[in-house]
Amino acid sequence: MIVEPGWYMALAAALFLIGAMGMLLRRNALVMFMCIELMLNAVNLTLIAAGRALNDLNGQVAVFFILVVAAAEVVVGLAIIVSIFRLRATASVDELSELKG
Amino acid sequence: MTEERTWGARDTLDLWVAGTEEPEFQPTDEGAQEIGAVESEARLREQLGTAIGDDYMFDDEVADEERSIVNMGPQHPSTHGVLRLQLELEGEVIRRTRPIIGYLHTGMEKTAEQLTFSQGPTNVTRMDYLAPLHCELAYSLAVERLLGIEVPPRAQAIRLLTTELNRVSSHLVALATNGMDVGALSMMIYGFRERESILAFFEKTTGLRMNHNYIRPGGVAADLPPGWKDDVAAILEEMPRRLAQYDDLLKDNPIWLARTRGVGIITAEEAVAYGLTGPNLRASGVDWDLRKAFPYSGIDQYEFEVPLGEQGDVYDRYRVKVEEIVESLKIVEQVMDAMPKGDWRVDDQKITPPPRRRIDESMEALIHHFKLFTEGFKVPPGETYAAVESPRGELGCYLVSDGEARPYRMHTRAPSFYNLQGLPIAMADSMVADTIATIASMDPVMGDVDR
Amino acid sequence: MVELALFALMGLGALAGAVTVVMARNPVYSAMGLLATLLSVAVLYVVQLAHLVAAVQVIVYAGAVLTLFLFVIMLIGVDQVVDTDERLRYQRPLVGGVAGLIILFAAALTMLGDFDWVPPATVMNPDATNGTVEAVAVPLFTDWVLAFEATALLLTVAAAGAIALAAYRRRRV
Amino acid sequence: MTGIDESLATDFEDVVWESSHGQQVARVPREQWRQFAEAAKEAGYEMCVDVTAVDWMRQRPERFEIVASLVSMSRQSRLRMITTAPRHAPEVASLTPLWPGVSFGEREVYDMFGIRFEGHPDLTRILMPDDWEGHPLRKDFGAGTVPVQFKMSHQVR
Amino acid sequence: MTWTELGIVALRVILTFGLLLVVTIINVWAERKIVADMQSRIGPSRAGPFGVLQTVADGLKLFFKESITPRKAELGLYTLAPFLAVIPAFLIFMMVPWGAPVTVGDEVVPLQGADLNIGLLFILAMSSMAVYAVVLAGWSSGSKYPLLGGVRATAQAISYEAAMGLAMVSVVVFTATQGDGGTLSLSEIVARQGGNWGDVAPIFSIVPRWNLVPQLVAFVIFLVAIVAETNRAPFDLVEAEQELVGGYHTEYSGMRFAMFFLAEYINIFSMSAIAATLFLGGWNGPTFDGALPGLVSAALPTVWFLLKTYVIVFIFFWLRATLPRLRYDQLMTLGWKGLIPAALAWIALSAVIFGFRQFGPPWS
Amino acid sequence: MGVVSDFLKALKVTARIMVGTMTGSELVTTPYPDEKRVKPQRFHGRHVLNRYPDGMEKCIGCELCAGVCPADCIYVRGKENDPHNPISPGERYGYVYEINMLRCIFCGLCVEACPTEAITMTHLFEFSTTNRADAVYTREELLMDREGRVPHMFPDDPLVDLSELDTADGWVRATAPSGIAAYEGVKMWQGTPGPADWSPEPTQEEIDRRSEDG
Repeated sequence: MIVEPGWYMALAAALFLIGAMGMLLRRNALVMFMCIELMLNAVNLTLIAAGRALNDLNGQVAVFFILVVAAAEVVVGLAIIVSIFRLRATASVDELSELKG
Repeated sequence: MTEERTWGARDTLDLWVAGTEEPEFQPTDEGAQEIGAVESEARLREQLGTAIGDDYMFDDEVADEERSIVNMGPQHPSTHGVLRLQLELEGEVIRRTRPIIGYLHTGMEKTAEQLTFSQGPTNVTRMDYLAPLHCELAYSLAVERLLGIEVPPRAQAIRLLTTELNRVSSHLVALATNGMDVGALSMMIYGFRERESILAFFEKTTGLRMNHNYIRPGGVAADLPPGWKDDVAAILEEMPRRLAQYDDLLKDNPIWLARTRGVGIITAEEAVAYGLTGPNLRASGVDWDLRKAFPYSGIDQYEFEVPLGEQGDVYDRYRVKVEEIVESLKIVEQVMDAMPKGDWRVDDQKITPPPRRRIDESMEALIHHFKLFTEGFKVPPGETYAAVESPRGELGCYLVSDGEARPYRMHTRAPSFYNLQGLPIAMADSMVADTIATIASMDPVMGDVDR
Repeated sequence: MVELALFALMGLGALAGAVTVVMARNPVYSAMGLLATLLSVAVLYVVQLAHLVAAVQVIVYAGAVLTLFLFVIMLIGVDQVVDTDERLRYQRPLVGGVAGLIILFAAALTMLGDFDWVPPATVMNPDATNGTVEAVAVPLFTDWVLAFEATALLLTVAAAGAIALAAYRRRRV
Repeated sequence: MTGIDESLATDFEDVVWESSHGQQVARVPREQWRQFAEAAKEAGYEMCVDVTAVDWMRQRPERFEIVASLVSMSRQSRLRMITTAPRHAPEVASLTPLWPGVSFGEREVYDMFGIRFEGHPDLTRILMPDDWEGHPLRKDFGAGTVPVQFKMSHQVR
Repeated sequence: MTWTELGIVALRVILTFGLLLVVTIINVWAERKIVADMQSRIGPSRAGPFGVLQTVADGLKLFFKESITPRKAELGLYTLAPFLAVIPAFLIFMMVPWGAPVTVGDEVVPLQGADLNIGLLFILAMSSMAVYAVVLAGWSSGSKYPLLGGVRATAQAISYEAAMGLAMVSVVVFTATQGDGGTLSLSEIVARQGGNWGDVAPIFSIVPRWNLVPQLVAFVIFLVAIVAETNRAPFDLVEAEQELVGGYHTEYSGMRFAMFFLAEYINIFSMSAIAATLFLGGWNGPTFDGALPGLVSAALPTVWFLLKTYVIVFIFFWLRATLPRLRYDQLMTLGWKGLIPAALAWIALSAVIFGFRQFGPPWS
Repeated sequence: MGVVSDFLKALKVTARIMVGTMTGSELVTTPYPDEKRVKPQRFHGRHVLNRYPDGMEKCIGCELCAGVCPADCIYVRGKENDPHNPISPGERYGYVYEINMLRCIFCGLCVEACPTEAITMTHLFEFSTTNRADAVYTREELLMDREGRVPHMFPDDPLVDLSELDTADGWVRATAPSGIAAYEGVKMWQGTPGPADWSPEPTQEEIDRRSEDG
């Protein structure tokens, strides 16, 4: 039995939903970051599945770009978290709501 | 004890305590030392010291949030024994170091007050276990100075021969452990391999590989064994080849240079101010060697150089040790060639036991023999300080006699003890990994530190 | 058959990992959950013949990005920090409610409506050429070369920025 | 008496100079301990290699003797300076401001004899545990003995 | 997929697995013996002839020893970490062709665990997975020194994997000029290294057609990178005994420790095998078909492969016995300022040169 | 290229030593229990109580050894000899003689102190026991038998090489200052335990000759 593309879409949707919930529920900046990665992965999965279903390699190319951009984002984001932590010794975004250095 | 016991089935006899009695109760000095549960702050301060600190974390409230405290030792594999360091880290950088010692303290200065002057070398030889002969020599020189005797030239030459060889063996251990602590595993084995040839010679001469009890007040315990010249010549022939190997292995090795150059720097001023002696001082460029400044055992008769470092980093300390091995071997060669003939103990019945055969012939000799081995020889009252250049620096012995057969007070100026004060300076603002290289290059012997 | 089994297994793994990311109190366990999800998704890529993307997913995401996460977690020592205090009191029930509604909506859409998620392709490329390195590389370096260069530039700038951020030390007052 | 010591001798009249087996010994009154050390450092004794003490119990009027060994590298000479401390609350001035390297030595003397050094930055026990009671190298501190085990010793007398 | 095919696949995997286990047992012994020889010692000599069975004895001992779990350990990850170390180590070697394909009946059996068309990428992926074992072991032990080791491992792995990957890329670029299109399959890379360089100049016909010759720089970079990647001296900061007491495996004992140990030696062998495959022509070598019995000829490629691999394994041991350890910042400097720029420059250079040779100058 | 040659220089050292070890020229260790190293004559091993050639015990129970021991590890009690069946030539003999080997520091002072050379040190050095009681050597373990062999605490120990005792020597020569003309050529010490002859103390010329010959 072949797996329908819809199944992949459903899985991706579930992953995205979990990621979004985590984004909203957690206060730890690092975990929130990971939730973003979860959501990006969900998107990637839809792209791959759609590309497979539509027989279009551009889906994979798009995933490739997303991967690179995600890597860049993580690099910068983690650097920011580290430098914030140096100042405030906390990774909870609630504590960082003021835009004071 | 008359019945024969068979080997296979031996009864387990009761173990009994004998030979020693319960120590007499000694009232302390006007109760000055007792401390009760309820004491005033001032009394507690007197008893415990000015800074009553937690033994584990001396400074929990670090001023700077980014600093963390890492406890290194006393069971760390490369703190050279039971040295404990409290490192105050800022990331990977050490900001403050506090050496904490005393884990190997065995009260040898107290023990020395219980042992006669002739038993003394068995005690002091256990202090610096890498250079036992130097410890014995310092003690013997102090006793001889109080006695006002001069040992025969052959004894002096033997003392120099063995102590200089001991310096070589001790430096070899320092090189070996320094190499290993930076990660050069083979250097460890190589250093110990060459040390082995020297220890074999010591074993042949003194019967023991370390803790020899060989150099004694009044001379040395025994003449050099037959064939000693061959052994020493073999060592002298082998060592230069091995030193060349060390140089090939480490001297220009880029990783070794990167790990040691500019690491753990102690400047000349700091070294002098903190009382560093020996190779640690000379690596900073200070030309100070007790063998040149206050010659002992006739070392001024022999030619040798005092190698100096430039900036006092780990590399310089390593180089100074290598050069000192070469110089020591030079001395050994000269001593070997010029070994005088004659007695190796002072010919004084009050200090040296009589010849064995005479015990059977002369009642007087028998009485001397008994007296020397039971109560030992008496040393005139007085105080003196004798220092030798041990592989780690100035090894001094401050000896006070009140006219009895035991020292009234024996204090050892341990070079490692004072050298250890240079560690925080050398390690300030360096990386964690440099700690190891620095400790190894300072070459502390914990037996010497804690005594 | 194999594909279904793999999908079920890896899908469950991905979901379990995702739930761990959100639920775990310790960020290291969150990272491990993310690792599980990433690897499961990578396998799903392989199932769909996207070999290159799967490999890159593991190398870049699991190998570098997540390692970086772990590095930061250990470096700044937040692994013991637990976020328990809640300032927006209604947020959690609200999120739960909205999520439930979304799930209901999606389920209803799937069950009741005759909704075709993705129209199947009429002609399939042979498996052998689909998703190999060459197959992905050709569009990447022809049609998308501008975007490729742009991302390269982005990555360089990001790296430089990160170094600048990390190297910047505020002068202590 | 070498040249550098002569200037010391004239400046400090209370100091008793001795020659102990050919070594220079200066017996310094306790009040002048710091000043004498400073003058000695000025006079060329760059290094203080050792600080120790002797407990004379009741054999001498002042129970403790504190001994510091100075070395002059430039002149290649040694000087031993000795001062005394009383039975009760023995205390002398610390030499650490002059030679930071005597810190360990003074801590050891404090640890072993209970002599306090005024002005020492960190006068804590160094060799003995922090909660150790008493000062082991004092003569009234009994030397402990470890019983030695034997098998037959109880069967004969 | 027929049962025969399935059987062949199973046989390939089991054979590769078995080879790896045997070789690892010998490797541990060989390291101890070689390092002992370099240090004027005898080394293991009591278990079996020349102490060959020393590894087995040690393994048995460790197997029966208690596995101590520290009180402060995070139990789940603490238990998981040793497995995470072993699994990628085994999987990496599955990619390596360790002998010429054997024809059994009418089936051609390649002596290789699996021949993926993205073989090299798979190797990179698995070696990047290997770091998790170290990091998690260090973190979950709940003790300071292992944690330091774990933190060091992350940075080290990221840096040197980049260098390793870049060195691989230049090989791939070069390989693309040697046949029809580029390839990431290791069996294909090996196949393209058969023969000799006689076509460049007749005098080179004695030089085997290994990638080593045109890719010497990449080989050196790759060698340094794999030594760092396997956390071996002089890059063994992760487990630096003198500084970190043992690094990430300080708190491990018994079988769990044995698994880390096993993984380290498997990694050494796999990485050496990959180096031999990429640069030294893999199993290529004279088989003397006809001159020797058929069975011997069939076994010879495996022998060549093992020989080449052991040359590189020996370099691992040799370095360990000789060199001091780098400091952490020096390691990073070497990685980021030395190896990675050099690898990038070399890729650019070789790409230009091979582009010229392949397509001619752009103005033509 | 200087860097490379520096590395190669270091690598060459280890490689050369490896070849040397394989060929045997650089090998310095021995497989210990199978192959024991030759110990020097003055080696300080475990103690032994000697007998005269006629089988009499040398120990006279004077307790000098116990008195001189810095570690207090010797326990001796003397007893009057039975005149009809004497155990030692003197008036008294060592009735109890025990050495606690856990305490002993092998300094050799007991050997030097003994006026009759009753206690000497051998080349035996394998002392390990599984309990503390076994480390207390009594007269049975210390006193050699009439054939000149030393009883070992664990004769069934496969690692014990009793033939080592043949070369056992005393530390005692140490206390005899040679070079005093009156004692040249006088037999000072028998060299091996057991009923053997004493070899004469070397003359100063002989010592000098030996030391010059090397």
